[in-house]
Amino acid sequence: MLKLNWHAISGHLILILGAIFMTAPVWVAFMSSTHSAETLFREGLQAWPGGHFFENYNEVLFVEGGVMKRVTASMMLWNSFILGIGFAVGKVVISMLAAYAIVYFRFRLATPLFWIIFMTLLLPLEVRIIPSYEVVAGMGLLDTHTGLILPLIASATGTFYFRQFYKSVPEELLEAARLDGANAWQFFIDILVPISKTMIAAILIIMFVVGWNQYLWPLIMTTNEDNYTLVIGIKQIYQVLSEGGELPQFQKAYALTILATLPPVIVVLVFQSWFVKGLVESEK
Amino acid sequence: ATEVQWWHAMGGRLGEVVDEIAVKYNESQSEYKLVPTYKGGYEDTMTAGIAAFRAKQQPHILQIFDAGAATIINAKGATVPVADLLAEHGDGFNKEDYIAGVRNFYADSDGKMIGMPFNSSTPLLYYNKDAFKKAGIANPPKSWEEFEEIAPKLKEAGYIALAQSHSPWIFTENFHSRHNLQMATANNGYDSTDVKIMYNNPELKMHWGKVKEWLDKGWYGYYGRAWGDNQDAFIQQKTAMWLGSSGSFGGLTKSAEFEFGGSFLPYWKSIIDEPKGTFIGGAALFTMAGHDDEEYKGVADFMKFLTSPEMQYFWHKETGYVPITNAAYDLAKSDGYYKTTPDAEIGILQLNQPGGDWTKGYRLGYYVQIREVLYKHYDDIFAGKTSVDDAFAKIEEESNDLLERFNATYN
Amino acid sequence: MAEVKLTNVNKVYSNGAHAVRGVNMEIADGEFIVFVGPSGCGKSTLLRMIAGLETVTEGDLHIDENRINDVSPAERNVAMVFQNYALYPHMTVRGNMSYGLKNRGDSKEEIEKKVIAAAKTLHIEDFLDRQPNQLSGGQRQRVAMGRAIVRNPKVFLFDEPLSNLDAKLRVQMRIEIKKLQRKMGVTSIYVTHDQTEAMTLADRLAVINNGQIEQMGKPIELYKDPKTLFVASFIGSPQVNLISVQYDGKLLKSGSLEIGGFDGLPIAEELVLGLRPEHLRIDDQGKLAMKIDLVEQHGADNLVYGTLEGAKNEDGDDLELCLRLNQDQEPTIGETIKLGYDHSNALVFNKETGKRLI
Amino acid sequence: MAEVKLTNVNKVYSNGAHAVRGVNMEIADGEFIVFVGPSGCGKSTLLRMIAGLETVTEGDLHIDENRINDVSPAERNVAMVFQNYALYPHMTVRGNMSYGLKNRGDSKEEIEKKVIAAAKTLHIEDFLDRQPNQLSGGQRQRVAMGRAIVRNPKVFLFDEPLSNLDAKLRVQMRIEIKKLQRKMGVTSIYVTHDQTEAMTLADRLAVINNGQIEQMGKPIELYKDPKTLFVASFIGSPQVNLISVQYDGKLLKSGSLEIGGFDGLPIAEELVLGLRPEHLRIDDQGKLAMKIDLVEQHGADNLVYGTLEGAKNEDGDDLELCLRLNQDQEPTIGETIKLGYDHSNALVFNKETGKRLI
Amino acid sequence: MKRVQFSHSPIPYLFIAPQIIIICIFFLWPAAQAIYQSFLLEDAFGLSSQFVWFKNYKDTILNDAWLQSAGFTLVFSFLVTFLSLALAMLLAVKANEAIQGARTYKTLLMWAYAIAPPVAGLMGNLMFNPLIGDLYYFLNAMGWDFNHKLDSFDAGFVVVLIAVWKQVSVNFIFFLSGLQGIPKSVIEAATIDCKSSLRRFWTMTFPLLAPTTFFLIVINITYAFFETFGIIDTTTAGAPGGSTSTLVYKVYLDGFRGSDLGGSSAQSVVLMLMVLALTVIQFRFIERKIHY
Ligand SMILES: Nc1ncnc2c1ncn2[C@@H]1O[C@H](COP(=O)(O)OP(=O)(O)OP(=O)(O)O)[C@@H](O)[C@H]1O
Ligand SMILES: Nc1ncnc2c1ncn2[C@@H]1O[C@H](COP(=O)(O)OP(=O)(O)OP(=O)(O)O)[C@@H](O)[C@H]1O
Ligand SMILES: O=P(O)(O)OC[C@H](O)CO
Ligand SMILES: [Mg+2]
Ligand SMILES: [Mg+2]
Repeated sequence: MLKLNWHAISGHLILILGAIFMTAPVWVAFMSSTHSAETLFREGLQAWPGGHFFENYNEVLFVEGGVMKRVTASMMLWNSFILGIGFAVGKVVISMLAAYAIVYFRFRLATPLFWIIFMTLLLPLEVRIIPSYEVVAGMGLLDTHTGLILPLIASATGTFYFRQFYKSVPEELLEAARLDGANAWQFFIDILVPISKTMIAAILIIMFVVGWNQYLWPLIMTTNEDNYTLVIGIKQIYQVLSEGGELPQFQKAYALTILATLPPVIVVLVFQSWFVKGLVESEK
Repeated sequence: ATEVQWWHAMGGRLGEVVDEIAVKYNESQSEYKLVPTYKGGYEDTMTAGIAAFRAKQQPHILQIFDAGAATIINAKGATVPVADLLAEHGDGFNKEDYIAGVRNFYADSDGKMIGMPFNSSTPLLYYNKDAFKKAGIANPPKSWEEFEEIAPKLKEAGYIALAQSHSPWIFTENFHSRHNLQMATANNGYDSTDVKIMYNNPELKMHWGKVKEWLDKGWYGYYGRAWGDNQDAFIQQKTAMWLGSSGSFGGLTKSAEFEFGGSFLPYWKSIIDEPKGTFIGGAALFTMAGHDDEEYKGVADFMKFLTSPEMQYFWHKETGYVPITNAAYDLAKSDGYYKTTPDAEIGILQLNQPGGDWTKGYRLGYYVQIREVLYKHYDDIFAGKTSVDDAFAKIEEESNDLLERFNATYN
Repeated sequence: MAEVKLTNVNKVYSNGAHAVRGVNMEIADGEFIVFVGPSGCGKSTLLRMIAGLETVTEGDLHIDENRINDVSPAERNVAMVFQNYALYPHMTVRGNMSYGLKNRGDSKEEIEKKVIAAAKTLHIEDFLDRQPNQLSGGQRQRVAMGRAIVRNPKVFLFDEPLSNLDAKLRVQMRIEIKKLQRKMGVTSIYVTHDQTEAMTLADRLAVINNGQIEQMGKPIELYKDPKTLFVASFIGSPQVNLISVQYDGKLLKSGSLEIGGFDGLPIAEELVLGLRPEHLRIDDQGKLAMKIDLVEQHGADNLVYGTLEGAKNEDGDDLELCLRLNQDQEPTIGETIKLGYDHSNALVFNKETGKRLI
Repeated sequence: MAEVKLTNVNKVYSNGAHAVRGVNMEIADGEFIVFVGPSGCGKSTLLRMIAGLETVTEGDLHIDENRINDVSPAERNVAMVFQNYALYPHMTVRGNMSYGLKNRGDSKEEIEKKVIAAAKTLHIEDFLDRQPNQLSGGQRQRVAMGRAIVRNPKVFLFDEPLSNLDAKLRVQMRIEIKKLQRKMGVTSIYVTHDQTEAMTLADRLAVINNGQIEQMGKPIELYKDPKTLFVASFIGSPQVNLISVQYDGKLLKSGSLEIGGFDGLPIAEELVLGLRPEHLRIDDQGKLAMKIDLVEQHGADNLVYGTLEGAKNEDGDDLELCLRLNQDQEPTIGETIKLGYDHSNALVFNKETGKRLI
Repeated sequence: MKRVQFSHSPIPYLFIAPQIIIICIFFLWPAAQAIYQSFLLEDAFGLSSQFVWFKNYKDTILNDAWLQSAGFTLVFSFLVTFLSLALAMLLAVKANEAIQGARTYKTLLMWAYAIAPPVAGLMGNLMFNPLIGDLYYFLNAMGWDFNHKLDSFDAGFVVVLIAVWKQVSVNFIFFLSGLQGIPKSVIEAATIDCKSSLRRFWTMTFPLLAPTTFFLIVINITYAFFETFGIIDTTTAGAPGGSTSTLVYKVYLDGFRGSDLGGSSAQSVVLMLMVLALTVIQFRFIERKIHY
């Protein structure tokens, strides 16, 4: 009995240490974001709340020049949001359609097309980023949401998620629907889409996070400050910090960090079970 | 109004001043609208500008820093030389209007100015007067020999004597200028892209041997590559002296909570008796090709505004970058600015110190990467991973490889 | 209500598997036909061809007068109940039942009327607005049935519709299906590999083996008068006892065992004697001696397992025998008893061809 | 070989579910005990407490003289066979069987000897180097058995070990398990909800309901002499026919139906009359009249379903009755027949308490 | 592929078209460009170029800087993969065992999934900032002469730590679901067969998690190769002396910072080949070997 307890206690200890390890940095970031620049500069990071919460966040969120020259964090939040949602929705729609074709149809080009789609999984955007930039520029899509989102959608991860999921849909459902007189489009809309609901939600969440967290591509392809996302804001504030010149605005950096972290974290936590299910099932 | 896009690398306090300039300009007239955009550091801005040019989305004005000069000036057709721009679309251009120190750095081999040297800086020694007082030292060191004398005192007073924010710029490029040493063959690269680096010389190696020695003795602090890493250490009074840019002046006045002063960049008496001037750092504004005349008119109009004595004086006062025209310098003098703030003049005085054969500047391709090479090996020297001799042998080899590639690219 | 006719139907899958081999069958209007056979014998394939879910490689399918080989599944006017029910999980019971009707353009009121009627018949009126995952296995089964009958099809097709249910529910639903089919009189084809279901449901039973119909007829006919060894061993539970024997012109012999009373059998060929457990009885005069290993008391009757003395099975072990007694006969384990049987019930097969001889 | 004793055993799960309520039981050395009962009644919980996989909330467990409440599962010297076999998927059959022995430090040769011996007994010598996913369901079942017997445990525990097999294999494995247990003489506890398995395997059968033992005894005893309505309806297949009745001092009445011949029953209370299908017989003098709905021919015997005239079930529908006849009695559907029964076989229960009265 | 499929008609092409079009325009074409570019020596502004065959490969792959970067990438990937897997496995096993507070633990351990690598990088950067960083002081106070701006080991420590921190959550989620996928009864059977819980872990849990582990190894290597870009860019930017520059980061440095398109394209192509090899290994070796 005693032995069993020790086992449980050591388990809890490990878990608590792990939880601290995973949360402490964000906690410190949050607390530090509520202090003044001077306090941080003189006394270092802060573990407890300070009195500058409203001031710092207000400045970062709403005051022009608070972080960037013109764009405020609230604007960047909006841009990140658009990127996250646009990316997620675009990806889900396109990959659902493609996966449907792959799983439910026999057609001549199926195999080559499948391989083309598969190939996209192999090469991350990073290694073809310059030509991608030129293609987008050539289409006049720089600084547009379309130009930001489409190249990211080109990778077919979503297609594979849905392919995997469709394959697990019982065959009899299609058979029943055919006996019920449904054609290909009806089956897709009436049956497949509704039963994919949780999967769609899960992938939307995952993709939202992925989109929100995009870094290099938006950094390179947005030239207009008004289109900056929060993650780019992070990069820029980091840049300013490392250039020095005046009292480093650590508190703003932290406030921005928290703002960039909060929405995806909330989404993941609120939809935790879907998210985990989607992540795990789709990757397998 | 016609929009004029200006991509720059002026963050922090500098960025605020840029914005003020834009506001002033836009208020001064209604025909053109100047839109400044911060694109990150110098490297980021150059990257963004190049990418945009390839995508035919280039801004009208692009700020390119010293290390990128070879890349943009050698790319014939990428820019409209500022001399031509002002001659064609503005009121004409006269090189003599500009102070001597800035005329050549961004000019082609014929001496024609390609970029407008907007923010011209030069490395300066900043020192913490309180610290000096505490250590009982009256004056900042003029030479490195003097530095070696006072460093132990500062150490005793609880300070690391010195930090420095840009080893390639300050401890390499300007080292050559100050001591009138040749940096590269082919007239420091001005005459040809077929060029070899000459950093593997005894003087520079001696200097780095010393720096490493200082580091080990606790006289020298190294807080990282980033400009701010070292500047912050000075602001936090960990170091008593800091080698930075004259362009840091404005920021320091705002952030330092102690009295500080400025002084010339020290030199080795053992190398040269009378030090030469340094060459400008910072960056220049390049007018990108591929826009229409109406827009160029706007660019020219803005350039004129920017180089007006009033604006230059404003810029100089707010940031510490030197005024680039004689008229502006005169205005500052006559306004009595240097009476109240004598340190602000040090940069321009240093630039105007007598020149030598090797103080005009340099023109080296892939120099951004060459600076990476320098950083890498200097880091290794600091870390004790390599000897100074080996490091410079490597620097020579790797830099020459890069120069060879650059030469191959442009021929 | 319809007749179904299969003429020389063949199915070869794209991977080359020849799943159905020349099946001919005529199903009368209102008949309840069961396909039974071991796994992989082609039962589902046959059914799915009739449904239109698989193409017919060769041969003709007719419903009434119409050749339906090339008619789309939805237009064949058949309804199918699947093993896993294949209910649309996101639709309510009502939605499930009306989907097919909607697709063929029935009016709203009409659909509602039909759904309600079917739901009443199946006692699922109360669940009409639930989703399948809120229903028990048995209820789901009913909904699947409801979805089929609401369309008022000419033919019902069932593919092992009860195999996901537990034993008790299976018995109950089996009886309900039978009653329902009786009431509605719709021609039905039912696939199963459960021989109890097969026996009890079928008007006529088709035993399928390796893509072919081994024998087709009334269940009790197949039980009493199997044409092949395969049918005999497939039908009947507990399974028929099989004894490998040879005929010497007078006696059937297996090891030291000698059984008389058979005439006109081929001599010196490998034969199989089949004796059903329920046809054996304890008989002190009996020619078979069994050593008792195990007695299972099932309540109403007892199954006695043991080894037949003298005879060996194909592995050379003692031949196992099963005997059914009623509940008050309980022989002791280890004892050896004599068994008798009625000659008229004995079955003899050619081992090679599997054909029944007697 | 061991005796197992449970004294006032209780289990309350952390969520508050009181799964086992004061169970007392003594199991003799070598006995084969079966726990049977509806889903969720606590069978598995009880078994798992004996195995050590669940803690005991209250009460004592003994194996022989030792109180094992706090002994770790590995040291209780029990072996368990799980419903899904729980084979270690990454080990070969040999690995699966030797894992426990290795852990307790047996020598290599010893392990090999024991494994080979067990494999021989179970006819799985040929698969020793395969992994579980290369085996059929029946083979996996054997390996699970092998893993249990190789440890030579004091007690065998089985939790529905056959329910993943198909009907035929289930019968076969059931018989093998029984024989094996007979041979090895190891005390065994077997959980199932299949009443055929329960009846045929058990030396003694414990019918569990709602965490308590409803009745325990020999299977045939429980069949013939159930103490409660629950036991009566749980044991026997097809299920016992139950008729809700009231006693007026002379007759049992249900609707217009009147049945005599019972004495000493409480008057005006709700009673239930239980008649097993096999105890009913066609009898022109019989007091029960049944209208036939369905006849199922199972081969050896026929089950006849119909409605009992006069009586109603609780929903107000006609009361359904089942009657077992042998294969040559086949009444026609729609006909009404008279049924008789033997009074000595009739069961009467108090509806409220479920207690058997006669 | 489904047993029953809709047969050929233009419909499937319509469904798959959007994806294929996007892939062609935004993937295939740029990828082909990258390959083509790797054979060109071109000035930064794209005003002149010459076809030089493998010069770019020769110049940029076979030199110290690239080899150093490759070496670092390998060590870094190994450490990040190993450490984050080990840590996540430990935590997942414990969280799976925990009865009380399991949900809270799980939430706290998985939420970092949502944090962007550069955001994690910035956070780490500040934690290690010599001016304000608690960790910087802590490590120095512990007697470790820690200076990640100067010492490549210390710098490596920082990026590995942050990269591991960021990745633990993902691995944790997968391990947890992997653990939940192990039939409870198998673990129970092992409980009867084996007394020591540690031994049970190594003989049961660990091998049964192998498929998850191998899957995660691939995911983690890919992560370490590519997704840590944002972390490196916001912490060390490759310093000191390029010692913390991964191959992707070097592609970016040379191509973007250094305007050497041909050279960085050549490096990209080599990277593509490496990823390809990784994928082949995943498919050939792992998928086949470990599947229960
Ligand atoms: N889509 C298919 N492609 C190729 N072969 C198939 C396909 N479907 C079934 N088969 C093969 O055809 C044969 C008959 O299969 P079928 O499904 O009709 O058997 P079944 O009698 O229904 O078996 P079960 O009782 O297991 O359901 C089998 O050998 C099977 O492997
Ligand atoms: N781990 C658990 N936590 C809480 N309640 C449980 C747990 N396991 C079982 N129960 C509850 O205890 C009761 C008995 O469960 P148990 O598994 O013993 O039933 P069973 O008789 O084996 O049923 P089945 O035939 O379905 O296997 C049920 O009500 C069940 O919901
Ligand atoms: O910081 P600045 O603007 O003085 O520039 C310094 C160096 O010239 C950068 O290359
Ligand atoms: Mg089938
Ligand atoms: Mg159970």
